[in-house]
Amino acid sequence: MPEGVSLSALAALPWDAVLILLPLTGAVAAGLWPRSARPIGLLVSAGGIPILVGLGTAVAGTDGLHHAVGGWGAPLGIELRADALSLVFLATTALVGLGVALYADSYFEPTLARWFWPLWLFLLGALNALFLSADLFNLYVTLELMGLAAVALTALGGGRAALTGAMRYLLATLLGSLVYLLGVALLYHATGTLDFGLLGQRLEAGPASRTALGLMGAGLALKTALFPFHFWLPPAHASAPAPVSALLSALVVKASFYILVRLWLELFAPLAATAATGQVLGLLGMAAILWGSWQALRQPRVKLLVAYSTVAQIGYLFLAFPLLSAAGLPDAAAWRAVLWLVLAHALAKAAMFLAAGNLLRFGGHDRITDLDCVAQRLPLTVAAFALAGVSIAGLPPTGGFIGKWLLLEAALLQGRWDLVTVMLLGGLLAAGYVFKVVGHFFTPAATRHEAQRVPARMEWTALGLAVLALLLGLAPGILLPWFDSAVVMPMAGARQ
Amino acid sequence: MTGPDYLSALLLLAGALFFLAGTLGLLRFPDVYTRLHALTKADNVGLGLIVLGLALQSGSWLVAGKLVLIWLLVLLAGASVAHLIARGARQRGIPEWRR
Amino acid sequence: MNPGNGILLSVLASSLLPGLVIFAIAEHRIALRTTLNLLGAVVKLVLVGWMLWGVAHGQAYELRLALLPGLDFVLRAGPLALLFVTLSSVLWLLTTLYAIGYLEGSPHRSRFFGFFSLCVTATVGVALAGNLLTFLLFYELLTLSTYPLVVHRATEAARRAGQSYLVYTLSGGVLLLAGTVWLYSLTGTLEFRATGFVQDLDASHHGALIAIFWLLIAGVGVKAALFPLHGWLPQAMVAPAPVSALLHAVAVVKAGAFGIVRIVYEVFGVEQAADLGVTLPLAGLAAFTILYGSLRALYQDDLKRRLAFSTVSQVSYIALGVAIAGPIATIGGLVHLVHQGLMKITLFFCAGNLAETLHIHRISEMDGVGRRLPWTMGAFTLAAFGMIGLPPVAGFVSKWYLGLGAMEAGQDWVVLVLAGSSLLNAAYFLPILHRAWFRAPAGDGFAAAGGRHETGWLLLWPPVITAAMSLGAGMLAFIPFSPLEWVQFIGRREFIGYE
Amino acid sequence: MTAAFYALAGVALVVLGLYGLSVQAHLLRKLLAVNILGSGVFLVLVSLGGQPGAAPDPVPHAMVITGIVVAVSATALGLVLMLKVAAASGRPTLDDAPKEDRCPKE
Amino acid sequence: MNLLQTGFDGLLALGLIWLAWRALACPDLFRGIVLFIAFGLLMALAWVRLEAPDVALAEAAIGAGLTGALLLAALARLNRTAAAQTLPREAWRSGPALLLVLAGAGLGLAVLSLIPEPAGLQAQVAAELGRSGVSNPVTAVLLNFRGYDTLLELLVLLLALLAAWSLDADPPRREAPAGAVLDMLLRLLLPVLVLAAAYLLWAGAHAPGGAFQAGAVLGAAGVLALLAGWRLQPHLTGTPLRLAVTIGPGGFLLVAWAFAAGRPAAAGISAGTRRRSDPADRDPGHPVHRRHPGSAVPGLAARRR
Repeated sequence: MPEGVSLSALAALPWDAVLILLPLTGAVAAGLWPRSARPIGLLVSAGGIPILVGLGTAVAGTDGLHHAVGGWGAPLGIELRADALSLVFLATTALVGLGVALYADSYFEPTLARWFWPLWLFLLGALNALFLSADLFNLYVTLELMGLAAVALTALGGGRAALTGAMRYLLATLLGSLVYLLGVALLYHATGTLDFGLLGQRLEAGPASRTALGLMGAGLALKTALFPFHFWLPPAHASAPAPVSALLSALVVKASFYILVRLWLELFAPLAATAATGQVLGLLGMAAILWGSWQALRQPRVKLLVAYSTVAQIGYLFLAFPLLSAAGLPDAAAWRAVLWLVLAHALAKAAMFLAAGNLLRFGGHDRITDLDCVAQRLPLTVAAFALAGVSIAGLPPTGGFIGKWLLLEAALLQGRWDLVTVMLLGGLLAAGYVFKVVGHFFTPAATRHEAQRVPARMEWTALGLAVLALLLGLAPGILLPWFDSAVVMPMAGARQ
Repeated sequence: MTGPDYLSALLLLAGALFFLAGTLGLLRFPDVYTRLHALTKADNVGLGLIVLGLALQSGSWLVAGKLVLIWLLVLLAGASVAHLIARGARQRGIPEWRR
Repeated sequence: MNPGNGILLSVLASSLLPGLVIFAIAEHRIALRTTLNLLGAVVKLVLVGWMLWGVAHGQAYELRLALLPGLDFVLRAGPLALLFVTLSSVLWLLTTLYAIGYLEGSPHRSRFFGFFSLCVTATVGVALAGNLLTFLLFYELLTLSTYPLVVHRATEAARRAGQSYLVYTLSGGVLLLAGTVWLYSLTGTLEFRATGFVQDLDASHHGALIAIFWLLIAGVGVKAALFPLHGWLPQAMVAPAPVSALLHAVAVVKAGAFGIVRIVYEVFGVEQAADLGVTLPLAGLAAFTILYGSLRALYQDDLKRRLAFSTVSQVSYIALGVAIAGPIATIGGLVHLVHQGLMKITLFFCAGNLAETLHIHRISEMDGVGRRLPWTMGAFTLAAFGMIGLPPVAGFVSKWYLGLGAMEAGQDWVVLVLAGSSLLNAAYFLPILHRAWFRAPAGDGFAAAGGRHETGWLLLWPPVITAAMSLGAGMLAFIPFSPLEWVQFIGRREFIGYE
Repeated sequence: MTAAFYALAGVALVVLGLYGLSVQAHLLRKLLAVNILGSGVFLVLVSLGGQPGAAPDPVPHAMVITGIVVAVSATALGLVLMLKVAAASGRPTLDDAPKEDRCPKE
Repeated sequence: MNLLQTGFDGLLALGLIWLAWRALACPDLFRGIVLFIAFGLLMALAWVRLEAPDVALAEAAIGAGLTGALLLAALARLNRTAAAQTLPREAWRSGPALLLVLAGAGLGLAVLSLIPEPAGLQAQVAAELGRSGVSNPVTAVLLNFRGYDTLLELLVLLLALLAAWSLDADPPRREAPAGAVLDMLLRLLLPVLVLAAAYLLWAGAHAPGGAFQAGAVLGAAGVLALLAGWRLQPHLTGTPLRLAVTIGPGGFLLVAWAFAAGRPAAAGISAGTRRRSDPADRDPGHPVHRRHPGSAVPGLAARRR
């Protein structure tokens, strides 16, 4: 980069294109030269952060950076859009991705690491592409790329549970994508375009758009493992290798939620007669919280417990759908809280799964009752799990608490007592299953196990992510303005 | 309908007849070998007649050449596939039909 | 950074930083850990003294950090806050000394002292909190930092006690959170104000305010061991003695009581609470808890469980004092917060000594203990007299003011409750004293041990000092900076109802 | 008029695919059902495009071609995974305990 | 005349549904797969009727041909390894069926409501066709206007292959040699297939055809070679094979890099607060993926194992 380039030219660089192309090129290169897969993987995972900062500076101040791929305009070509909302998810991906990459570097032995890096870079590229795309069909292709990469990563470990989990996950993700595509077909033929901006202007309430909302909602809810469709998540996330389950729970599940948020905020919320769908999603969210937490309490193994905790925490994200402001538009405060919870949950859940991975590597099993004086022998992992658990349960001083507080506030301002009680109950149940595990950290197991050494880097990355979740709670003042601008409201008074 | 149209209609009809015969053979014959025999013989000739009929309709030598090329390719593929199926059946020891 | 928040931050940091460093220290580095602990305690004491002097001369200390839009992280050192901070920092120093002696040679001390310091940070935070959100933040941090102390022994019994402790305290936390958010959605502010910040709400919110009051009281009542929510206290006795002392005399229980004081005085305001008609039921509940705790204490043979139930009843004195909406009763309640802390920590130190040196846990085994541990049992006796309310010791002062306040507020039945509970206190303390001093020691264990043999000085001096302090608080109640004087100063500064 | 036939056929295929995917136990049949579901969606996508007289709308065509290629790669991965599941669990189905009551009555 | 056509279409639609139902419902898996292949061919016919020749080609080559071959190969290996016994066919479950039929009815109504005047992008595509470098509208959309989709799609193919390799699927063992006839047929057919693929790729610019159809034909050639027992020499299965596999997507990505980084200033970034009201006023940015046809060979050897 010639030093003569001024900052403005630097900002004009197509950061969003770079953010997508770098991981994908890295993946192809890692596939081509397996021996150099590790350095490429680490480099690209780390490289994501500075690129993101560059994109952030470019987006700051504007209400969105539009990049017409291939120079063709919106209706014909595909538009990339980078605004505050996509940056929130991109930042989550970059942070958790870097942490998990460092962890995976010392988790996998060479034979598996050779495949982990290209598949992980494909997943990273797909996530970045998904968060930046503003075209419905392009989102379908990125969803597929992400889904296949996630399935391959889940099955990486081999073993019966991982393979059946991966198969169940593959079928669920294919079904979700195709139902989503059917919704896209209806929308395309109703409005004649696939671009978010134009769709926002042309979409009218009618049987076609309502059915499209139903289909896309169902497809994306299936991929986000919302309550009735969550059957595939626990076996897949619990049996996958630890870094992979961290990626799945923290990032992959959030990608389809991101699309649902985009659709809801920009296209469907202003339409008449969609409030009912919002209420249904809210109800399913509440059911997810209670059912997920209850199941998590009953699990005998740590990873299954953490996986069911994901099912419960996803329920929280759907509580913002029923909350509407006076004008019938989505309530900005509620959505700001949900976006905050997305970041806080991603960090905390990734730390929890990595810590669970350490426990598994240390004791050879993750049965909760047989944890053998782990508090003394793996202090960093125990600290990571406890800190992350506190954030998941939404107890102060962590990021989870801030998110829960904002959501409670938004719900109370609209007098939604059902949401408030379910949130509080969910927090209590979450504390229940977290401290069920933490309690067993201290006690000795009935039979003594010979312990395996856990590399220090694995413990430090888990603790690092957990501390990030804590810092999120200590200094929300800095980040909150960014989340305020992230809730992109459709033009006020959009057609009813 | 000029002269060549009549001729091509006739050829197409004959081709269709041959296909009918092949299909009848497929349904009626008792074992795999005889069915193979019926299919390859009748359908290839039928296809030849249809190709000729269409060539007349196409009115340009280039298209007619392509159609004949298609016919040759089907002949080649049909013959070798029939051989493979017969060989496969023989390896599995399927007996021939004896009255 | 004006001087105000500099001091406040350093008061918190004086126990937080050593705590974090101690976590990292290897187990065998005893000298470093001890110096860090004591250094932190001393620094905190000096800072608190400095602030006491400052506040006495009208200096205001406040720290405000942006946390949430419209809600800040506020630390404010008012006279009421300093009362609790002084108590906790003084007793933290003594408990640290005691813990160092008590845990001699036991494993995982770095982890213990790390959480020990975190716990005190949370207590100081609870005291200094300037609004209900900061209070909630430190209140939950207190729960999280005390849990590892309760399960420190790492036995199955400890784990189960820890689970029940969490069930109670986290449920309380959730209720407190619910009340706080609901209140915030109604009032739009959570800043503590001398006469409460709820008056400007119109009458239509009365039902909501009453519900919020009971949510908040239930939330803090768990830690203050009010009647239905006290179950965790006796079970937490499985923890080591310094932890029981810290939980019962200094940190957790007092945080709950302090929470009740904050809610009644600085959230609702005494008049508003009286208008809502919630103070009387609160007083009734407190009175019932006093009697219930004393009754249950009668039947406990295990010394620490008896002291635990005694705490359940004693803390409700503070709640009672607060619930009787008179200024004198308030003084009685607030001063009891300090006195009960001093007396109860002495009792637990002595119980710890008995367990540590003579391995005596049950009252039935305490025959003739007075002859073998004269100094420890002397302190125990002094504190027991205080608890019963005999004149020279501090307990009498607070009961006197409580009775006076009740009479002045026209709540005569309270005097009956006070008298009854004093009798019950006598009923469960005097047999212990009798058995300790007037019974010959059972078996020949005593002779073999060669007559009197006291515990090490580390375990002996803290109870003696706290016993002396509770005696001093009683006899020298009139000198400036004594607990009573300071409480009257609070009365003058914070509550207009007091001339 | 022809568009209506194929659109409704597409819808029928979607329903068939969903039924096959949810009811069949054998993984190969589930993958077949996914392919049929995909074909149904593509049929709906293309058959709605363009009036009979005017030129057909190329964008759905491009989308369907992309969809077919994605479907074949997903099927390929599904098949490899099915083989590994069958090898690992000795049975080409997802549920562990074979359900006895599955055998048809006739 | 159109009565005959509508009759034919109706018949074809019903035939599709019936074939799909039989493919799913018949107890014998092998027959199910053969029916599925027939279903694929009928689908190709349906695409022709819907005036989508490119899609018909793709369906025939990829949908029916390749998928059918994959399914048959998987079934063969499945029977060899584990579950020799065919599972009993599931009993008819009326519960889910009823639910799905209802959903289908709702879907059908929504689709029918769109039939009268579905909106589309024909006009825009026709307008920009001149500047797209090809005359076949579908190829224009596929490789130029929505070239970014195609890039991702190629990567999906490469990803599926890497995933299959990562599951260390054991390479197909050398079955009994297929005999001289297939060998001879293959020696004749392979050059023809490669030639046909090249022609399809070249023809894609102005007539139905294009990159994916050409790739599918080559893939079919690869499958035939495998069936005939041909295997890559050992020294070729290392890096050269991986190179052959990643050359396609890699090339596409390099083109993307070249244009993305090449002219950042003139890049089509409409940074700044302007929300794009209509496409016309944006400056024509750099064509990220303008490629003259035939340069980036699609995942040619993607399926050649």
